[in-house]
Amino acid sequence: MNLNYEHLPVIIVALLLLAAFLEPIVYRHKKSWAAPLVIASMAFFALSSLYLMAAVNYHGPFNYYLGGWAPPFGIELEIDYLAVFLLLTFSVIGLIAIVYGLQDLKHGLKDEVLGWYFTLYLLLMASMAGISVTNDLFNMYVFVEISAISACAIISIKESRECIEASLKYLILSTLGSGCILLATAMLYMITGHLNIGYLNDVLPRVMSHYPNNILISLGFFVVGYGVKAALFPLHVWLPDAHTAAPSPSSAVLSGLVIKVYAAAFLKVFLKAYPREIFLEIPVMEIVLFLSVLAILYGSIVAMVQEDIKKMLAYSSIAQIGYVFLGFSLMGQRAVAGGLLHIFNHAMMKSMLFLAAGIIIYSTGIRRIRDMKGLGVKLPLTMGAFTIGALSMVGIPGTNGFISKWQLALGALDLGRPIIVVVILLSSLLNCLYYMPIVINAFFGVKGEPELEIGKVPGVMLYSILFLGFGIIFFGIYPAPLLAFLQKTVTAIL
Amino acid sequence: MIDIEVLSKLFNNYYYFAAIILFIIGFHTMLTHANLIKKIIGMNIMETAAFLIFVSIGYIEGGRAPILDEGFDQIYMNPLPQALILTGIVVAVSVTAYALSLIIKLYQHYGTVDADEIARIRSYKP
Amino acid sequence: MEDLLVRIICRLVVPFVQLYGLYVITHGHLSPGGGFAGGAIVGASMILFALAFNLEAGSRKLSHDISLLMESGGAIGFILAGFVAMLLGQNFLTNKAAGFPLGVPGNLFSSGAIFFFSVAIGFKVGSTMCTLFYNLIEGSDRHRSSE
Amino acid sequence: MEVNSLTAMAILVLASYIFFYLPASRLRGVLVLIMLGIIGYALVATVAEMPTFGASANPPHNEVYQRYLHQAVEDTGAINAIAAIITDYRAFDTLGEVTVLFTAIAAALSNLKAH
Repeated sequence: MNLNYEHLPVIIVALLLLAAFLEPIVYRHKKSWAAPLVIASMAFFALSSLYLMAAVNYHGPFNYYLGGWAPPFGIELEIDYLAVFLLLTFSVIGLIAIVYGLQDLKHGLKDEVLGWYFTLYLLLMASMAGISVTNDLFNMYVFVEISAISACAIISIKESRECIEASLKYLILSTLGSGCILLATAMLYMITGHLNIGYLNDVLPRVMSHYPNNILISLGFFVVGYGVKAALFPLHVWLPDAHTAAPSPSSAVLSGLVIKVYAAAFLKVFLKAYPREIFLEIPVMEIVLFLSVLAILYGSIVAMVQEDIKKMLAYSSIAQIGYVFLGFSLMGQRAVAGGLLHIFNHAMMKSMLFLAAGIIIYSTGIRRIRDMKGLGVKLPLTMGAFTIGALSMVGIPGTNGFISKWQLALGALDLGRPIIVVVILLSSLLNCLYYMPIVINAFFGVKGEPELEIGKVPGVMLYSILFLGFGIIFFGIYPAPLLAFLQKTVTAIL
Repeated sequence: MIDIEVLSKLFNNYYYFAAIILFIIGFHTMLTHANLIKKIIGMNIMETAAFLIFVSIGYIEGGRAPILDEGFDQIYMNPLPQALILTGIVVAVSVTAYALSLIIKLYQHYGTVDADEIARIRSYKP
Repeated sequence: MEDLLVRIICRLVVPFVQLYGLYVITHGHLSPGGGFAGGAIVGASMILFALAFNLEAGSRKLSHDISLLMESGGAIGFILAGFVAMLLGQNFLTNKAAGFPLGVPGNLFSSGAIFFFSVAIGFKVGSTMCTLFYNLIEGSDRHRSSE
Repeated sequence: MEVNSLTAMAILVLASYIFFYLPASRLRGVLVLIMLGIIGYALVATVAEMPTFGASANPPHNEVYQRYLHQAVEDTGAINAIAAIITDYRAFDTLGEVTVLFTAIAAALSNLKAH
């Protein structure tokens, strides 16, 4: 028996699945063990991701053959720098969100569905881990489906009719996306005979001249498929409703992680499976770039006119996913690193903002931005954390939002596209216009009408957002190790 | 523009051609019909089209089903697409089941399965 | 629906359907079929039973607790079998190299872990089919009775 | 048939935008038809270029296919090559598939019970 760290990625996925399968039985027979089980699995996920990151950083990337079958025959997991980076992001934010959620969900969900919520949450995490590590297109499709269903389900679990409607809309659109992904996979399999990403990369240049249309169509369908799921600008229509209606921990995870995992899958497919010369002939990345610029501007502008705080945050997510795609579609070293860094940073800031909004809703019941005047006195720590998040969204130096925007701007300048820098600056200005009034009103606004009833905020909820706020500042001041790691990541990809 | 060569190619690839037509039909149903059940049916048609195109990749003229009890001198179909589509079908079934459960609940809340009607009810604020 | 003929025929047919489903599950590695097809047949037999009689009779045959256990059990069995290979020093889900006895190809008890996987999948699919059916029907029934 | 699928793709992207913002009307119906027509044209042009249906020299019938047919019995002991693939060569997919079923159950039950 030799269990070394190479088994760890598959153990992560399998143990999360195992915990998810056990959860309904445990919840039915031994209710008090359900929450510790989910926390323990997520903690294991986080710790082993950390260990895996250290191991990969030290020993270099490695591959894992499931069932012992080498790539063209079996499924291969590729644990490279990108995969461990994603794993770490998902596990840490996921752990914090569920620790927070234990309190919030007891209050927001019916007792009998809480066990199912844990199950779905673990399934979502397992599928995201699977998408990060797999190196096989069809396997990725299967995991994408798991995460699509479970992401819809953690919205519809809340007892309100808006949730069902938002969830159905999300489900229909994301199934449309899955259909497109499957068709694109079929197109690639038809002309290459492989599903492994590495083999596709080898074979595609040879068949490119014989079947150009297949490649074109597959590119188009991949963009649409992953674009729908990641809420790239014109395909984002499901996002505001879904992220607004969901319970707060779900919103944090959906906005912070789930749309990012599809962006990462997009990166994997486009930069690892397709050879680079295809993008010289087919300007698909230019289109994605154009769409992401539109996304940044559109999301920021629409967020300004929202009244509901969660809806505002949701629209802001559309803008932020635009940054991620902006970085990827520029295809320069520093730009892709900036996009990846923004996945991590935005996961932290947006989860924190959603969780802070959750605390506000939990303790006061306020959802409208206008009613938040004077809230800074009542909930100083929450609003303080919110302020850190807002500053980071705007991109004030000293917060991590600044670092990723700076990287993206430098990456754009490397490739001689100063117009992108203008877009980033403009969007920061717009962010400032809608985040700052909330902060200013909360601390300096005149206390309005009748006194607010402030419920007690559970400590766990507060500590989790403070922890994230600390992370934002920490990675804003000391980003060097992360940047060095990402430098390695993009060197391996490009 | 359309020459005889292209037409004969289309005729030879009739499975793919049919799959494409199904895909367009499914897409159209999914996007234009307001009835949610019909949307789900369109979704299934679309996925079926993708399955059809995938599984017909594995077809070989004159091949047998890949049950390997007759020795290796036979021509067998490619088993990989069939195995993959088995997975795909189960995925489609799961999505359909969940979507139908959502529609049941939606019907209980709104009394209709028409998306436009639901939007109208939602925008109506007394 | 209170139709004697339907009920008698259903009582006659259901055992054979289930037997056939079990046959398809256990012969998955020898003939067309396997866990998914066989599981679907077994699940369909339960659905047929619930359609011919009524929901209560159906759920008496397969209570919620048991079906919940079967749901999870099939999937857990699958993963645990994968871990067994890992404990034997091979990769996850390894079959031959991990030392599962392959037997003589063509026999019923051959092909090592594949037989076990088929059975686990069959359990899972069968119980999933009838659980989904019962719950969807119950979900819409509850509505009708509340009106 | 020359086709610029990028136009088709761009239209696909724009199409979804329009579908969700235009109210149901005749205009929307016409726009949908036009856009699906363009997508259909691109797909049909692709079909005209695909490997011939059923030919044994097509790219998918490569060494992977040979291995699955010639060594499946030896590797896995299963006579049914499809069973060999779904439960041995690509068993991880099947684990995912079982999980999808479980997810559907969990999703449907949680939704039905929550309301």
